[in-house]
Amino acid sequence: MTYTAIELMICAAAQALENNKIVVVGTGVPCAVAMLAQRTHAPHLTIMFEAGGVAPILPTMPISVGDSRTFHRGIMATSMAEIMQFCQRGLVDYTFLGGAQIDAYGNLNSTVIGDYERPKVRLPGSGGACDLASFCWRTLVVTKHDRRRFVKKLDFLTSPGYLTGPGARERAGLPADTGPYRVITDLAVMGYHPQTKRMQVLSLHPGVSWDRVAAVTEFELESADPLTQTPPPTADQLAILREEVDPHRYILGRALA
Amino acid sequence: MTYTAIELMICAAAQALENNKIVVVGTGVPCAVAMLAQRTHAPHLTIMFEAGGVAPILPTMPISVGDSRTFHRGIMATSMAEIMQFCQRGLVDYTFLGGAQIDAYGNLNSTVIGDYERPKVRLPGSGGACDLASFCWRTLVVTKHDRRRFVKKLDFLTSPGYLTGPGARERAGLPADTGPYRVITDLAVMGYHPQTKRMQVLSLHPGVSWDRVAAVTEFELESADPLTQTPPPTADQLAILREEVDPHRYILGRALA
Amino acid sequence: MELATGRGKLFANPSTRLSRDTFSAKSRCLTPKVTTVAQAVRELVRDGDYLAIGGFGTNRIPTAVVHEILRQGKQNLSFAGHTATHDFQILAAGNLTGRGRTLARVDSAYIVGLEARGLSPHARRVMESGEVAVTEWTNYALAVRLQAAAMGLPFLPSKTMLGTDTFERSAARVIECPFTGEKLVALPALSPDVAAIHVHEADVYGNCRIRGTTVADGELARASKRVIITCERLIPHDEIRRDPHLTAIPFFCVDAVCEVPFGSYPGNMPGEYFSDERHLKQWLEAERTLEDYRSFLEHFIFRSADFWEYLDKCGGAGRLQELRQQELFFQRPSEGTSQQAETRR
Amino acid sequence: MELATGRGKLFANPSTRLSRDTFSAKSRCLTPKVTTVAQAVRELVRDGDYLAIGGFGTNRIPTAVVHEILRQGKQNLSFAGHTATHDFQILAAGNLTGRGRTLARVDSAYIVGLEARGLSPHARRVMESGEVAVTEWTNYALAVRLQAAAMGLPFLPSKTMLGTDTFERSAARVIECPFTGEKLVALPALSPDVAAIHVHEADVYGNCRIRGTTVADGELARASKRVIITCERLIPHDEIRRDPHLTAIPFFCVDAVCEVPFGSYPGNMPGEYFSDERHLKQWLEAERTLEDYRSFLEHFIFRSADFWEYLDKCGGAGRLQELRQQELFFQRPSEGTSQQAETRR
Repeated sequence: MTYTAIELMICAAAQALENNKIVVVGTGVPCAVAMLAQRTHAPHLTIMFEAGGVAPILPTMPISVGDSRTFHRGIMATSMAEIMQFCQRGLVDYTFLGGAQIDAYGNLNSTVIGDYERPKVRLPGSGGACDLASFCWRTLVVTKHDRRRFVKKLDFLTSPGYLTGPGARERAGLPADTGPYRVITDLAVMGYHPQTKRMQVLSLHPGVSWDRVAAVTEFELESADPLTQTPPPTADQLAILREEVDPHRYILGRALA
Repeated sequence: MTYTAIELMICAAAQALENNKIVVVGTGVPCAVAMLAQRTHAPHLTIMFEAGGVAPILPTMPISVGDSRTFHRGIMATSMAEIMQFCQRGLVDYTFLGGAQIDAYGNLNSTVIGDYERPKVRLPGSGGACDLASFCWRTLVVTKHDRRRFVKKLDFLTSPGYLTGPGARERAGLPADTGPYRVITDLAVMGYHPQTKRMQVLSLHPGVSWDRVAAVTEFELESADPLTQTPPPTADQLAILREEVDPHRYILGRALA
Repeated sequence: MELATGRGKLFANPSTRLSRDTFSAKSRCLTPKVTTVAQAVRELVRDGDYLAIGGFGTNRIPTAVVHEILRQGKQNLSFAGHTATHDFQILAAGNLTGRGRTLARVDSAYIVGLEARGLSPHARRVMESGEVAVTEWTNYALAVRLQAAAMGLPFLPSKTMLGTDTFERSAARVIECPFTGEKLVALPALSPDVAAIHVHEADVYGNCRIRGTTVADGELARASKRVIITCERLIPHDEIRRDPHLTAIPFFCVDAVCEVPFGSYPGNMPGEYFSDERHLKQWLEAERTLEDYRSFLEHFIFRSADFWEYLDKCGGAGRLQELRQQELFFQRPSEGTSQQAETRR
Repeated sequence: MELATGRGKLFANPSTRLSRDTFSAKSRCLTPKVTTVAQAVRELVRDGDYLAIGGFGTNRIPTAVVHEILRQGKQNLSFAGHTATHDFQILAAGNLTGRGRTLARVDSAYIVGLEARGLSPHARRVMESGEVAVTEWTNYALAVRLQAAAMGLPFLPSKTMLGTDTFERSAARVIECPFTGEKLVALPALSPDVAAIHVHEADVYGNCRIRGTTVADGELARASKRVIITCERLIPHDEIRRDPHLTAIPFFCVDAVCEVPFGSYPGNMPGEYFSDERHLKQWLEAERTLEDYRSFLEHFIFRSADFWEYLDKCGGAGRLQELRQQELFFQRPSEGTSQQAETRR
């Protein structure tokens, strides 16, 4: 069965989510990931949106993390502070974040490209990203793999990954045992080395070579041992994704950003 | 027109409340005071109860500051923290407190009689009293006047009056310009000297002599200049009090505590 | 300048490391949690636990759970006494009555009193005996301590207790605002081991609705490591999803759900039934002598199999209907001392 | 060890002395406050004010007030940019378009973007021009700053921003917990001079109900010195008193009440109408060149007498009914880029 890069990414990311856990998602791909997980191996995965929506039954993809879909037939519609406080006290397992830049320790930039005082591009800033990256147990990133994005040094550290390496989060005062967990791109699935806390490739997508990944990554990537191949989406996953999760192809139909 | 001591106290206390203000009250006499004020000169006095009731239309006297009367047809039923935070940020003008002991600076004891470690009587403690005495602009006390209660030295300082005197509240970190305002007893109406912050008699009730008040007060009472007589309740006040505020004589019918 | 520190004992560890690990391990599964009060107390309340009770003393309290804690003879509890009136009165019956020591440590904001109804003679005996350690707080201070735990923080600041003996006997600390230099009282987070809360409606998963004031129960449900819900009525899960902005407590905070109609009796339940002032008066009177009180407790608590039997002994369905009509038509509470002293908590 | 301090500027004084004096002087009178948006903005929004806008960027926003601020040419504002998307986009139109400088200082958590719809070209121009001072925060940090002011405190602690450049460019400070020694970020209270919030229902006194998520509007209404409410519908005061536990904002927080049906347009209003993605796309496209944008603004904002005229220009009642049906029947949003990038804020 053929599939697109975005379909593979969504299926691979869904696999990383366990059942009976809580995930805070945004709109777009992460939302599709969580919906797919719910419809396959994780029926009791609870979805939250940072504007206050808890455990909605999503009738269609939200356009904004604050729109009315995000609490449609939910079990609670509350405040942003409440959602963040669920996270701050350790009740939320996963979150999905993005950014214009990511470094080897999973730190993210969504604030400026160029110098902060005279930016080349002013980006939105943290929004809730820095909060979620600080509080949730595991942070996932689903993004296109390119050299502008996977950089040696961020122009601005908006949201904390492992900061400067092992123990740095804890030294900074962030909750222990939290941090980056997976990066899923159009080329590979990456995790973080348990000791060095640097990004490492766990599996290459079918047909992707190590060199190709290394070529679009500015920093030195480590490799897990053994390095495996990402399992392709199953027919079931694809059917659910295409027919139930995103029948209008809002996400599946668009170019990779 | 004849009236009882408790009726005079309620009417005198009601006179101390201005219109368009907010008061946090408990059950019993303070509640009757606020209801009478609403029905006479202060129709837009807003009543709050510390358990979360805001601006109820009281169908009858509440028995508990948390019972369902306290938010009957109110404009909001919320939490205790929310009520206290209205107070902490300066939105609440008055509160009524009581206690087993009060001193010349209006400090109150509702925690223990005797030594704290081996108390003669264990009393309830602060409840919300210390909070309200700390946050509200003006604290009023309506109580029976006796020597056991009006003491030189408290066994325990539960709720702050002017503490040790001028500037002491501010030095302790309490909000500026807050503090004790009036004490209304069966003998007199007292306020506090603007400089010394000590309790001073503003008016003696009809037929009450200075010596009689001094005899049941352990500390030295100051006298306002001029010292006036408390105006007796008007026929209107008494009619409203007896027919509308407390027709069942829950409060009017009982012995002075 | 040295900043003041209260010299009271801290009965719960405010570290977020500990509480995050506990919350991390807590189930987030949308699974039915309906059980009996006896079973919930057996499994979720442990000797030595830090216990907190929802509601406001005689209003919206989980009476059945408190009775069951006595019946099962739970020992050596710490307790959060924020406007603890009838609930505290029941728990205090586990001390000095020949059944060991139910209460060992109390964070006190309001205890031993029943508001205008007067002081509980037995709770006084217990608290004056010296067998219970006490630390002083205020109602707001305890609400803020729960809020700190609910927020996942080790403390929150406030402006209460400054300059008082209440502070001196608390375990709070004075700090200075890093921006303005203002003095503030730092209140340590309080994450009870177990809380019991009575609500109007819950679904089988523990999604709860409360009508009227919430007192400190929003914070309590979020701060506590284990939560027992009793509810007037179970409602369909779909009803929760119909109006998600009415949910006061979400399922993932809750460990057990028990349907206990009239569960706040002899307390008031807003919109449902008024407090039974006659029974509360009878209770206060029975406490005068230890001997009378022990027979009273034997009859009403220990020789009742469950809460239904207690309700029957208190007058059963007929009495409950009277209280229901008092609540809904605002009749005069039948008998009872009700309003005796204006002294407010 | 030296504790870190952000080097961003603080645009609002967190002192509780100041805010208590302001709240002390605020009217607590239960008096009708119904007025027009033009009048409310004229009287309550002042040049140089610190302004905050309720809702969530394109959801439950008080669009009419933001338009009117532009039309009246208010200058030199500070702004709380917590998930400020379309609201920020409108305000940014008061800079670099020949009408002075509406925005002077921004506390930024999320600005210049419209979530998945992309970045606002003009907001970028404004923020890259250097004419607006910026301090960085996060969505939660701004919610907590409002909460601190709502609580009457000069600061609240949190665990966000630690170790980041976001902290470095904020005006927060690292402190240590006095109980556990944990590092925390102290967030200074934010009490805006004026806030505008759109709600579902309000009575003439300003008692408000919100359906669905409240975002940070509970805190915002309580933190702000002056509050303008726009509502979909005025409702009778009696209706508020029928269900007091549904009130989200009480009257004594509110200074003006304006009935503005479809007031969140082109944003979404839960249970009422969906966002107009077509118009939002048109807006983003018009921003590409300054010249186009000025004509666009002339047409839609400056040459509209009021919000009704704007709605008419956007398709009037027919278009609004389409959006209503999209909201209620979950049809596919008509046209619009809608969902372009998964990057989350």
